[in-house]
Amino acid sequence: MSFWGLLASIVPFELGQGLGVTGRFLFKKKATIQYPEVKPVPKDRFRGMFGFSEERCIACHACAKACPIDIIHIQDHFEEVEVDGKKRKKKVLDRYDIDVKRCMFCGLCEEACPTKPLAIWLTTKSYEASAYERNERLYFTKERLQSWDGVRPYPGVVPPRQGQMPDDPTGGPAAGRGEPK
Amino acid sequence: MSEQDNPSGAAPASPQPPAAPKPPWEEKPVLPVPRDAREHAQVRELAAAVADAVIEAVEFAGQVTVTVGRERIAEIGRACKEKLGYAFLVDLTAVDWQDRPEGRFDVVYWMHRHADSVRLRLKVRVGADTEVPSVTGVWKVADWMEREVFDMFGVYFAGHPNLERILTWEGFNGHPLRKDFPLEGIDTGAAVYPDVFPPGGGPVAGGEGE
Amino acid sequence: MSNLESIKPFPDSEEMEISFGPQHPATHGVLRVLLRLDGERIVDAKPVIGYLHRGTEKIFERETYNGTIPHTDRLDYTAAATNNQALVGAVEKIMGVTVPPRAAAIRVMLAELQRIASHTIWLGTHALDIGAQSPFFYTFEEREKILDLFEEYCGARLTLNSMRVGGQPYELTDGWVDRCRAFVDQFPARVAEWERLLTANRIWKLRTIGVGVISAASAIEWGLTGPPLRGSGVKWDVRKVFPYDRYDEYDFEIPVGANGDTYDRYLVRMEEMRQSVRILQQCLAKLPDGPVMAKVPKVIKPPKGEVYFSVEGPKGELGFYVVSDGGANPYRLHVRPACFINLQALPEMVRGLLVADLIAVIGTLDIVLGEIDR
Amino acid sequence: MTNPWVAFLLVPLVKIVVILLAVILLAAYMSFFERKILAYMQIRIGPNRVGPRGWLQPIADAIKLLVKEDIVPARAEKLVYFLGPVLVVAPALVVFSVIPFGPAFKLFGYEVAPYLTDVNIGILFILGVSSIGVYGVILGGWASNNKFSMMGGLRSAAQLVSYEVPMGLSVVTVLLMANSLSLVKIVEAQKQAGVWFFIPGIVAFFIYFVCGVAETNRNPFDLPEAESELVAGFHTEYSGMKFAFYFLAEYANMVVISSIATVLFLGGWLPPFPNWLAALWASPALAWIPPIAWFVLKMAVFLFVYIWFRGTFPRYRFDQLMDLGWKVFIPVSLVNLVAVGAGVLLIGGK
Repeated sequence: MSFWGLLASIVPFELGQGLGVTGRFLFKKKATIQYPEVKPVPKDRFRGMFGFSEERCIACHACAKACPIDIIHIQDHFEEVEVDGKKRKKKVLDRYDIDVKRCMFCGLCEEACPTKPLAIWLTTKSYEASAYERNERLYFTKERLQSWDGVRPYPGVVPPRQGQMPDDPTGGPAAGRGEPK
Repeated sequence: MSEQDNPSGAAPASPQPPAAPKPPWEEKPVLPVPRDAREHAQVRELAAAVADAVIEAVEFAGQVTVTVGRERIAEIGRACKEKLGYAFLVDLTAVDWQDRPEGRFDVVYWMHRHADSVRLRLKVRVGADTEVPSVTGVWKVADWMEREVFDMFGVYFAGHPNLERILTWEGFNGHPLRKDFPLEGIDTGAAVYPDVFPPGGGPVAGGEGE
Repeated sequence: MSNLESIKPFPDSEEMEISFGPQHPATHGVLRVLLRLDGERIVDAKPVIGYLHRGTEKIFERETYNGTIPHTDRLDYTAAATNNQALVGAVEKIMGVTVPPRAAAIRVMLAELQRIASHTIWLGTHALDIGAQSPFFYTFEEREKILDLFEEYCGARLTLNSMRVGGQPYELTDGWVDRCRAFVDQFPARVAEWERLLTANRIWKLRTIGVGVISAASAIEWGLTGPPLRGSGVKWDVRKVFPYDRYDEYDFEIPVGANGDTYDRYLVRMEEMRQSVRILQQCLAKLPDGPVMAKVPKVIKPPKGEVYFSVEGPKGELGFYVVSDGGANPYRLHVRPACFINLQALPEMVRGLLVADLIAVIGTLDIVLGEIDR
Repeated sequence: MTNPWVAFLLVPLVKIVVILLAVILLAAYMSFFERKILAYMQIRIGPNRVGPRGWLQPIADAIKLLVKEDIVPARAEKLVYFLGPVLVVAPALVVFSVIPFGPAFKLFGYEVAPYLTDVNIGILFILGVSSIGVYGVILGGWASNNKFSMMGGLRSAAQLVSYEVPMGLSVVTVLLMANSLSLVKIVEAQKQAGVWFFIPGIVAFFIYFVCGVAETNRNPFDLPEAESELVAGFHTEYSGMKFAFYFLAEYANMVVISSIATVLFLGGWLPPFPNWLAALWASPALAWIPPIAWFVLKMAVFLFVYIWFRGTFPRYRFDQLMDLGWKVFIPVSLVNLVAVGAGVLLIGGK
């Protein structure tokens, strides 16, 4: 063993090196985000609280079918409506409920939605929907989905009923997907 | 996707389109078809090592599956490991074919040989109340895998040193991955703490949690 | 419980039994190890698992193939991207789908970022277990940057749901490549920083060298994969052996250890992070153009058959065994969990060591209970 | 000193109250500074919600601990379980009675020394009393009826016993140089020598400090309460007030070790190079600095190093800790003792 090797094995230089690393970090910029005052900025594709638009929804149940855990409950009935003087049958939503407390925010419902622009979207950037009582407060009927009662929208976002559109930042959830045969 | 394809004895029919071929991702997917693999190099090797081992051999998507006799699986496993060099048991699991006449379960062994990086799947058919010889004596890694299969399917492994439930608890009533096990679960409260919960009490599947 | 009885010491011995976990700060979740101790020396150890069992494989059987992907996120929740990759790879294999090169490159990038993220968690918690607090925060700072990249790509940070059968659901966002490159460029310096804290540190060496030794032969016998296998000197990596997603086009090394101890596994993982950076640099340099989704039917109905497909996850070989009966739901979808099988070797590795070493070995196996218990 | 009542009752009583309060406050704020400094080393901010910039955090913590439910495990040994924290915290506080924070000064015509008493066997008193604390740890660990606590207690016992020896030996080297057991005299000896004892006794200083870290069960020697191994070691089962006592004792012990290190090796309340730079320290620009400020400053350096260690190092394993104590520190400190003794003979004999 060389002299320096021997010396290094006796005198703990490498411990001093470690102390140097932590010592330098003492003066580095801190990474903490002071949450309630400073809110982390979600990215454009961030999957947050649901936005839902009853006008756009065609009650096709695609989202309910796509949902891996079956938390979207839809009921509808047909109604006769007059469009351009013709009588047409139209599906009308009776019930569109999302059991948000079990939602895992996978976004498959959004991907399945065939309307353009989307009738259900998660790119609302809003993530503050915590509640003290999960069974009621985290069960969203179609009215609550649009009024966002109990959800604090992300700054700059307004509840769907007031006209917040899905930004469609992904170029549509299935951008680049080949047309199915 | 032909990554785990074995150097196959029977040349895979790769459809080579003629001029100006479209890339494969713009074509419709080419569904793999099962093919008899008795003449596959790996199967022949196995047949040479153990007499009358192969009951059925299928190649599908480049992976060879050999069905062997239930009673002989430990012997065949040992031969595979010692004579053929399949030292690494990658996976051991089971499949429940609920109403199949020739035995309800498939127990599936998936072996790897380091020398030339090929894999071979062994399969045995097991009835609901027959035992499978354990391969823990051949590959140590099979211990927990067999326990898991026992726990999830109720397949018994004869000669396993410690055949207990592993993912569910002792006293759990049922084998969750059997097809007749209800998806929503069963009432299990009483089985865990019989002195605390009366039979039928305890957490109830699908309950409101109140 | 019969578990307890089988480990009860003899009435006249000095040995004591101790239930280590499931609520213990260092068992990485809800692992429980029944220990038989002679003083602080471990006579026998018996892992008891299943506290996080959610019946994932049963749930898989009722999902469509794309619907299983969010569930795979929750297996090894520190490595969602590689879980996704393994599942979609298995389904693509049984469907005969070829993924477009751009999608494959994006998958490789996500998987390598995920490998780095998983290894940073491992380093932080492993060091924390051995008593060094600060690396935990340093590594998490880097991990957050990776999660930011994930969030930008697929909208989630942890449970990504980032791949689909046939390709990728999304195109990369504008500037993602630049941000990824910025991360990749600064990352090796950070690894060097962590190494300055630990690699030469005499306490770290004392705690890890010669601890939890497992020989190459018995590592194979116990079915170890991933860094625990490579730490024992077996040069084996699914990315090289069965290259998927065009891994054979990238130039990278498989680091291996020599002694199969905790220190070697530490070095292997540190080097793996650098190699991942290398792969990422190559990806970013030659990112192919083209579609990100192959032509696949909307309802995925694989033919009747069975297929096993595995990827090199951060923890080891993560495989999916798909059995299809021709329907839209998998008939059986079995996970070959790397952690589950790696953990099995724990008693072998800790017998005769001290309680403190048990912590080091649990840390070095890098287990995630979500994957073990499924 | 006309009135004996004042001299023997009032002044000590006031001093006791002041020192006790100061120590408790110091310990509480030590925890605050520790959290803050550790946080800053770990790119975090640390406690900053209670009071301005978190300065009231220790107070809030103390109130929380005092009003928290005091849980006694069902099968714990009640009396001993109660005794454990008392046995830990009492010696830790008693030790402060002999630590000289500064030289005597005049206050309202009285000669006041900023220490309770100057015992002529001060250093022996400290070593003796502070080792009582280990009983509290062992008994607390045993009485909790928890295997993790028990192991923590046992580890602590072995650790304290083994590290007391090299620590004592390194203290002896200072005694050789100072020719006194009184802490005040030791400081004065350093003034006479014109050099702090850590320069001639660099090895002893290093051993003393490392052993001090081990004695106070701090990282990298925090095995008795190693979180990742023994959950929380001997105080796993303690809560509320009793836990607060263990907590207080740990920080008080850190202060003790740091102040003794200051007294023995860094010249106590003396400014740097007290003789060589005497003119500088007496100059009007710097003369206002009270001696106690130097003391606190030096102590703070030690306390900072404590925290720095905690932020940096992994933890030793138990057998390695014992190896280090018995196979490294004891032989080295013995050799060092002989060497320093010879040096004192040679230089002093001139």
